[in-house]
Amino acid sequence: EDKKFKIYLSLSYSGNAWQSEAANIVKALAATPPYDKQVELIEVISGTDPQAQISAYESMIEAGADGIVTFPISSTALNRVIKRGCEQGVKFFTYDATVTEPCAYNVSYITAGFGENSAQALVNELGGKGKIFLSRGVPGNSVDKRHTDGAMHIFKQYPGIEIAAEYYSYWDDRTTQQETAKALAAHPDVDGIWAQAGEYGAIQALQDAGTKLVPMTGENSNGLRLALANPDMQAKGLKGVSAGSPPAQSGYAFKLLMEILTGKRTLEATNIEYPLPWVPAASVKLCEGETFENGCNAFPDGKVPSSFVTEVFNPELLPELSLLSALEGKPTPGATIQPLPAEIVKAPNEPGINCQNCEPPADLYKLTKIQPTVSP
Amino acid sequence: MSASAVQPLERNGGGRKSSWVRALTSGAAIVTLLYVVLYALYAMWEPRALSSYTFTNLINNAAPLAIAAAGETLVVLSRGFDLSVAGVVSLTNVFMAVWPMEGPGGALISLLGCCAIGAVVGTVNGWLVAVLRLQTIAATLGTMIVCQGLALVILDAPGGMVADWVSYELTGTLFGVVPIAGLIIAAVALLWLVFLRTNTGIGIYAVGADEQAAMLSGVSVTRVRFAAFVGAGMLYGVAGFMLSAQTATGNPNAGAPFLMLVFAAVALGGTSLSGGRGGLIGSIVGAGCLMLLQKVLFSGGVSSFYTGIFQGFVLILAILFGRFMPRLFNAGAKK
Amino acid sequence: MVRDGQAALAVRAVSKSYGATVALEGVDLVLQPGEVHALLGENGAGKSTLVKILSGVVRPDDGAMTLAGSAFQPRTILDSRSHGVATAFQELSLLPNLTVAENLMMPRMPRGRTGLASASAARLAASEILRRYDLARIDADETVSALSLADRQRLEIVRAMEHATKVLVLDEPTAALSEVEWLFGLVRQITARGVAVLYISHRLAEVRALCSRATVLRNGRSIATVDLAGASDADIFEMMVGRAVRNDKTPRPLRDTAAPASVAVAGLAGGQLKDVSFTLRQGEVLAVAALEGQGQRDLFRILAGLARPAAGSIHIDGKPTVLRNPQGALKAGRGIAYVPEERKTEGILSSLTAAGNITLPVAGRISRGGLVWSGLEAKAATSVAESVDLAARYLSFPIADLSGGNQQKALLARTLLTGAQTLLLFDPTRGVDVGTKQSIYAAIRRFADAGGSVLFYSSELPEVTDLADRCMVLYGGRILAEFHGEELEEQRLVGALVGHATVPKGAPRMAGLETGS
Amino acid sequence: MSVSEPKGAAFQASADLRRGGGMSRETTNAIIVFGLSILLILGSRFVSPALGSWSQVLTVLMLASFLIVLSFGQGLVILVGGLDLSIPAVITLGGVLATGWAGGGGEWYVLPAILAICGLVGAFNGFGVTVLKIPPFIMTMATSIILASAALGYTSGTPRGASPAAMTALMKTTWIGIPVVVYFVVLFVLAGWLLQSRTVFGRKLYAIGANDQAARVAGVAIGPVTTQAYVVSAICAGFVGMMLVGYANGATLRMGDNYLLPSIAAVVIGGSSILGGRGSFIGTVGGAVLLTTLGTVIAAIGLEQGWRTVIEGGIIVAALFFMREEFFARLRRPKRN
Ligand SMILES: Nc1ncnc2c1ncn2[C@@H]1O[C@H](COP(=O)(O)OP(=O)(O)OP(=O)(O)O)[C@@H](O)[C@H]1O
Ligand SMILES: Nc1ncnc2c1ncn2[C@@H]1O[C@H](COP(=O)(O)OP(=O)(O)OP(=O)(O)O)[C@@H](O)[C@H]1O
Ligand SMILES: O[C@@H]1[C@@H](O)[C@H](O)OC[C@H]1O
Ligand SMILES: [Mg+2]
Ligand SMILES: [Mg+2]
Repeated sequence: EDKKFKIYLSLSYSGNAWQSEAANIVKALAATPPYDKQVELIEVISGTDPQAQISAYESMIEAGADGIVTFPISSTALNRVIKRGCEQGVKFFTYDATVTEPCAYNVSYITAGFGENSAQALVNELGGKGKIFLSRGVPGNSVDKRHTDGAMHIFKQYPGIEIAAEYYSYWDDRTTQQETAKALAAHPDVDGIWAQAGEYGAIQALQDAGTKLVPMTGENSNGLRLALANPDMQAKGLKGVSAGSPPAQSGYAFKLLMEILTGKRTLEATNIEYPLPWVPAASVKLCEGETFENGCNAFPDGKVPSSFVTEVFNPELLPELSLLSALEGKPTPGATIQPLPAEIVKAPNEPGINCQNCEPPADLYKLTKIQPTVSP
Repeated sequence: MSASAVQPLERNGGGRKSSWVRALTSGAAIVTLLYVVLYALYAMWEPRALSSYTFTNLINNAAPLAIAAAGETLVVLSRGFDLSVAGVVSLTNVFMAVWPMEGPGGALISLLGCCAIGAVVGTVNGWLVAVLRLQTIAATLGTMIVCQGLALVILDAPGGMVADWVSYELTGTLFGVVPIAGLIIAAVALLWLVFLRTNTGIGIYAVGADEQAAMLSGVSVTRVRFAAFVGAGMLYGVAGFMLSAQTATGNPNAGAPFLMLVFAAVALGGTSLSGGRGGLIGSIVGAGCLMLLQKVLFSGGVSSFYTGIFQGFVLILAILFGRFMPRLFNAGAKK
Repeated sequence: MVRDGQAALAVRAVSKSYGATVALEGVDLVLQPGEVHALLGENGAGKSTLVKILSGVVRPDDGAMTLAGSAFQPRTILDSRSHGVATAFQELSLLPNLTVAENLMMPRMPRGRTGLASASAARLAASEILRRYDLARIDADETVSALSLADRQRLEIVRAMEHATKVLVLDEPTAALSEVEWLFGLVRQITARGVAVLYISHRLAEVRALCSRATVLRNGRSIATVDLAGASDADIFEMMVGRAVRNDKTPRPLRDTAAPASVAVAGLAGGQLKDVSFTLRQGEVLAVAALEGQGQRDLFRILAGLARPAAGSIHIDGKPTVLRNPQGALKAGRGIAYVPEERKTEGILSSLTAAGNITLPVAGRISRGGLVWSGLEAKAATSVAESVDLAARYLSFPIADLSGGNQQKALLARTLLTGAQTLLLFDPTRGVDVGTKQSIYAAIRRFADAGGSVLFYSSELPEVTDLADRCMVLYGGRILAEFHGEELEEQRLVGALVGHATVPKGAPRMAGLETGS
Repeated sequence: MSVSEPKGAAFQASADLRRGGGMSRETTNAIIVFGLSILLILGSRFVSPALGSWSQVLTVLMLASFLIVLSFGQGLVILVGGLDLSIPAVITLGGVLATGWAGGGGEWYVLPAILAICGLVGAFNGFGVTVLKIPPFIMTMATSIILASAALGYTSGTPRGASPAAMTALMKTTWIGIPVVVYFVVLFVLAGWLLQSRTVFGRKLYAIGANDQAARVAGVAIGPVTTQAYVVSAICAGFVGMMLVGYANGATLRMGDNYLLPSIAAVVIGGSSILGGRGSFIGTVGGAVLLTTLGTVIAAIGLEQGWRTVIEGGIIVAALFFMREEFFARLRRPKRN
């Protein structure tokens, strides 16, 4: 039993904190006993070009991959090669972003309703009326569309909510800051901001523009969490929720793959929902150590950059991880791999996201984290 | 004493002989040699590289870029930069995914549709550049952005389905060995060889070398520029068509990665980015090299963090290689 | 006066302005079938502009033209060609990256059996044309950029002749040619067929040998049309310039043969150049005379730092020197500056002003506190522009808008301004008008008198005899003969040029047999 | 006889404008781009009543500052007939090193040292282009790929640290109600304009771009001067990396990605020739301001993204149309009777 499983970690691109943290988590797990003896992990980065990722998958299949853990750059363009890989016995596990090819396992929070829940939170904070900005992700991207569709489902119910500006921030702090600054030039009287990743840039843009802060929702950057908990900023008007895409998804995907390969679990290809992190301002709690313990969910200033995405841990699913794993891909000293809980949460069908010609459930945008406190 | 004893410090750039030889000289031949070398490396590290399956994949993968680079070559030869390639590829990809047409007949209509989209964009470019005399790079930046916008209007997120016939037949093989995509590339190359032997084809070289002298030689600069842009647009359309066959779905951003890569392919293929020298076949093989390089680095086991470093240096070395090979040939021939 | 109806071509009151510059104003010109008609005028008089109007490249603002009696308004070059009017342009219009055959066929290639352009058909047709024009030695498959400037000029002429069935326009066709018999023969043939030829040249002797009548342009206006037989050089000159002949030719004092050497080369070889040794002294004007392709181009390029010698040594002001590049040459010893053979590719910087072109090598000198001041620039440029007769108003123009001759003057001015004490001038007065030539000669002499050294090549023998203290004849890459003082006569030079010490019978006549003034 | 120009001879019309020196044409061009920007700002009131205000102008200047600095370097490289595609990677390099080495405070020499390193990257580009004679497009693209890869390896994906104090001060403080960076931009534009249009170095760049062979004959040291243009470009890009770090308080590996096309677009829209030898920095600044203004206005239009993009592209083409040389030739051509 000395033949190691050949597992590829296929990134589309690397370069923002989120992507490297997700990759580091997989690397750290693969180096944690007993996986360190069972796995040969090879990382491949192929850029934002689907053609390059197709070519990379092909090479991996050819090289005899047992499994591929991947952040797919496109939800549809890779289907063909994935199918070919499945036919050769390769297991595909996507994390965060998904593909519509049914033979792949998608592990993602996308179906967990980030858009609608965060939108409702914002509406609640605004008392059901006000001018807001939508700071979106990458134009023409299915994840961005899902988030925004969910949010718009809520906003549309409130005639008092006016979308003053809607711009694309490419899930990047700097771009968010610049685009928000532009929008502020046209609408200095904005009342709230609904943002996807890069949200910390929106706070900085508000600070650049003047003294006023407004209620906002965004994803999981350490910067947002610290800001939400900061009394000065609260005094200036900042309230809101931090939710969104957790890099820890990659670790869950990788462990599932390993359990299947090592025969600890049998599971047909399916869509698996990763829980949506949900941290309202009141729940922000600083961690003293290197992991999420005692319900802490943010790190003190200086320990990590503000763009650091905090949701790298999951005490139930990924107890093996520490800050060192997320930042450098190193295993936590002394840790060993713990089994996953037996049951998984199946994700609902979302056409174009995790299935091709499927019907979405009737309650697609149902709220799970928050309830309306104002009526339309 | 040899007549070449004086080494001019500045090279005037190699000229070209007849239109026949033009297609085969320097650029294309050298980049082909480079391709062979890369393939040999690939085969050395990955024995399966020699299988028809792998080869077909490789061709399928390279076809869209190769055809787009072929189109770009037309504009570059006439001394221009055409950024609209990214827009047209996105637009045609979205067109293929939103309005799939089944069967060979449907495929033909789709192909014509893609060409028509490319031709319309090319005509607008031609008008902006040849008639209004805007700078090519600026004018086509504008049309690229417009096309990207239209692609987003038609399809606001990846999705749609390309017709099965297109996505299966065009990525398959003929008699189990000849990749269909390869045949389409060959058809483009053949068309080029024909075009090269038309007045407009030669006119492109003339305009690219010296627009004013071309005009004084009786070449209709306007017509030639139009032809270059329209031809290029149509080839981008074909590239979008082939990309759709490969990915089987639509993506409003599908063309974005092509923007830089086509120019790399063109330059690698030996076409001068300042016009008048080079050819389309070189660009096709240049695109092949770029795609093959990824495979070589993968099979060579280069660590992912550092693949970029290798890619960069290989790019530089490839150009140097292209520079020194002809000198070696010449030196050999002189003896 | 002849009626337009009988004329091959009649131009009436044609005007053309470029912005504020009036290039042509009310120009009249009548060409008779079969005549060779000269168009004379100073640099910038408007000759080339008229040529462009006749060719359909530029549309006049005003005026009318008739061709064999019917209205003639060419819209494009093909349009005028289709009417039988064809032009060999001053700034050649060949495509350097295409073959001789393709250039000759442009813009329509002959088709082969497939209906496509056929390289072999083009080659065949081109070879046939070349043969008819006595140029069989030029390979139709050769790329034009590989041809010498003179051969390119010939090709330009041939291409025009092929299409000229009514009017042939030759704009300074001999600027790069050192032998003119070939051209004269062809012109006589074509006029014998009744084609009218409009001939532009600054070489008056050439004009007298070939043309019967001349129209003189001055400042864009047609001053007169004269019978050349009845007009003296002085008359013509006065019509061109509007003032009397200036004869400032002064006999040169004999040179000090013991003056220190500026440039001394020994055993120099490279390109066509085989084994050349000579010394150029301070205060000396040394000419190189040669037929085309005898190595003169390589000699100049090596000394300018543009090419590396294959063998031999170069001493600059007494020190052995390796000339790596032109800025190295500028700094070597007391400095070497170069006026290149090809104005368009190696000479002018077309998007810069004339002043910017002139002051480029001395940009450091016109700057104060790190900044270039336009006042200083204008002053520097004006100071040298005067010595080459370049009107000051041209200095602020983009140099591409200057006439060919004025561009040449600017390039000469530039070398003078560098302060280099050795000048390498390759055909320095190419395209420069008769009046200005004398000024340039004077400037060169003043330069030498002040201790400078000049090495120049000229395609015109009179220029050699007028200007040089000494002349070396290059033949087959070697110095075949050397003449100085009294020996410097055209007849002797001609013999040496073709490789003989004495004049053989039937040696080609040399260009521009004008005897100065 | 008709007085219109034949189509085939349009170069003729373009020559008309160069009358009286290249500068005047370039100045007109610059006036046009700025004029269009101002029109756009004023016209944007129709899009949103808050637009067209002084604070919008400040926002635009602040946001345009990155592009202005970048396109100065890009403009010099384009002026010599090259192109610098390594800009995104060098921005990242500057940003990553600034946060990594000088984050939060740092010694006084760290920032200049980082700029010097960026300069070395430029020298590498220049070496490839002038000595190895690699086409600029390929050379700088290769540098970009190499550098991006190296930065990824160096940071293992996660740049750490915070903005150096000096950069925070530059980007985040105001003086008499105006952001300090706006003063900086004004000085930078002045210095850049002088460097490009009024120094010997600038002269040489124009000469090389106009005709490198002829410039060489005229004694310009093509290799070193060209290399210097690439060095300046890299230093500008590195500095923008630091500015971005000061602006957003942190670096990421993809922070430069969205600046390549705009840096080229600003130069070309500002009236420079992509083939080199022609253009002015003032025009480029106008191009950068126009593009940024367009961004602010477009963001405020209430249409879906696709249509907004279409409008953006359309406005760029329209702006080019109004800046055509022929357009002005016609306006300026003296009326003849
Ligand atoms: N494109 C142009 N733009 C502006 N001015 C021009 C242009 N072309 C020519 N000119 C000007 O028109 C005038 C006539 O020039 P032209 O070239 O016809 O002179 P020329 O008689 O041929 O002189 P040369 O003997 O030097 O060739 C000159 O003043 C010249 O500067
Ligand atoms: N009106 C004109 N009359 C005579 N010659 C001209 C005229 N306009 C341009 N030329 C000549 O044509 C050549 C090229 O001119 P132009 O300025 O149009 O080219 P350019 O701007 O350098 O263009 P490119 O960059 O495409 O080479 C110049 O060398 C100039 O001598
Ligand atoms: O899910 C998204 C993730 O893919 C991206 O990288 O960051 C933003 C998230 O919303
Ligand atoms: Mg002339
Ligand atoms: Mg030019």
